[in-house]
Amino acid sequence: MVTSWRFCRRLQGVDVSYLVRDTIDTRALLERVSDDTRGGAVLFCGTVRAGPDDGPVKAIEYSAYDQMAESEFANIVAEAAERWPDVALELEHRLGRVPVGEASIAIAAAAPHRAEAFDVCRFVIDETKVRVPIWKREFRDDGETRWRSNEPMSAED
Amino acid sequence: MVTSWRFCRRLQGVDVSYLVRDTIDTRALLERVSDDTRGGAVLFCGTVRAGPDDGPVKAIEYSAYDQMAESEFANIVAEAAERWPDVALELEHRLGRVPVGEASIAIAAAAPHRAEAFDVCRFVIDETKVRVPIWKREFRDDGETRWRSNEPMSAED
Amino acid sequence: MNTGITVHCLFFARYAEIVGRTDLELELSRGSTVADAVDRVRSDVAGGHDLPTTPLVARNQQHVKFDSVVEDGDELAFLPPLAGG
Amino acid sequence: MNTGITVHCLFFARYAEIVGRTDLELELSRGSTVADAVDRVRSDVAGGHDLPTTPLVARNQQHVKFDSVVEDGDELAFLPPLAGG
Repeated sequence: MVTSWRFCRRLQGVDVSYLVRDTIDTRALLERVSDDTRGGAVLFCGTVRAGPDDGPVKAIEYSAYDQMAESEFANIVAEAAERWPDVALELEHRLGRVPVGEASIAIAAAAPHRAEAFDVCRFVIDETKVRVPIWKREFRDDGETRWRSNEPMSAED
Repeated sequence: MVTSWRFCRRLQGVDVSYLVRDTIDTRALLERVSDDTRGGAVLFCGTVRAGPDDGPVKAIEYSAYDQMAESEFANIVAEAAERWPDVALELEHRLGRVPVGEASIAIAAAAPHRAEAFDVCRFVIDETKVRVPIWKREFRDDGETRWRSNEPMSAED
Repeated sequence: MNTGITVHCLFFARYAEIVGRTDLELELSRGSTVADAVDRVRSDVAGGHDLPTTPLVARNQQHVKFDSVVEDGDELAFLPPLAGG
Repeated sequence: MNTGITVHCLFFARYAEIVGRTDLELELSRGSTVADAVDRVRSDVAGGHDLPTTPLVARNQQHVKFDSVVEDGDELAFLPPLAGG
């Protein structure tokens, strides 16, 4: 069974969730990973998109299997830490209704060498898409809603 | 000979330099590349480092062959735009004295699909390191200064 | 002696809409696999036939394959196609 | 008719320290290459022998190879190992 230590990360002695319900403060994430020994920092932001192929999207509502999502994020972070021990990593995924243009996920990685910071960010977003139990429902201008997914057949990437 | 249009980019009708002398506003860079059609944004920050192998670095002073540096940045941006036409890209490189922990360069790229945003950021920083005529002199706690470079034999990556 | 086991099934997002509920208790014979549990849900639960034949399933909050054996007290989560990120 | 050409040499960063100046005019014979210009600077300019034999050189603000022919009025920039980023 999953034990409680896997549900959240501790930050300066306080339990912090990877899942948040408010606007993600990307600057704070970047600051948390930065220090004088890490010369390269990479921030990835996934934002709610309303492109020409997306139709009249107004917002996306994210929901999760919260406990498992926290646990999978913790696993991904632990795997990254094992593979890239010099890299500092922070991430947050937003739940609830996210308007077009706002971030649903932000990942910050900093490392002594820039290649590692890029690699960690890509690893984390790629793993998130295929492992973390989060779902999204699109709200459209015409009042319709529809479930969307990361699968190749879907319009999302 | 280099013509003046290559020295700078135009932003809302105003000529803007890739080279700046103040703190880089990374949030502004990210905002300039973001729009509703671009779901993935990547920000790279190269910061002045004082790691265990770097010695007692206090600050780094960057200088440039300004006109050629602006021109090379413009070339890199144009090459990125040709190779990744859907990607929006902004960058700034700081000159003058930059204290440890502050950014010497920031690159922001946003794209409909995240892979392209990552690829563009890496392309731009990799090309910058090998093409743009910028130099740095390290100021150390003991009062010494020394020139550093991006070459493999140097301690920098 | 009772040879049956009970697993707790969870349904999320679109799957919760399809079956009209977020969880249920499922009785299975000992030695049943995840595949057996999915088959039972699809055949016995109202709306269950509208679930895919091979949904993503997590057992005790870990992704599992369909041939995994389930045990008494397990939690089986039926996960629609993921959309995080 | 004068068959010589004049190129304007620029020195940056550590190279400016080495030669103790940031620029100079160099007279060369027509048809000279970048390599010829570098040789002349290394042999004729005070401190020039402390420059590397094959420094990075930009001609009219573009990176060039050593066998490029230089023309009258060209600007040749002597670039120390780059350190941008």
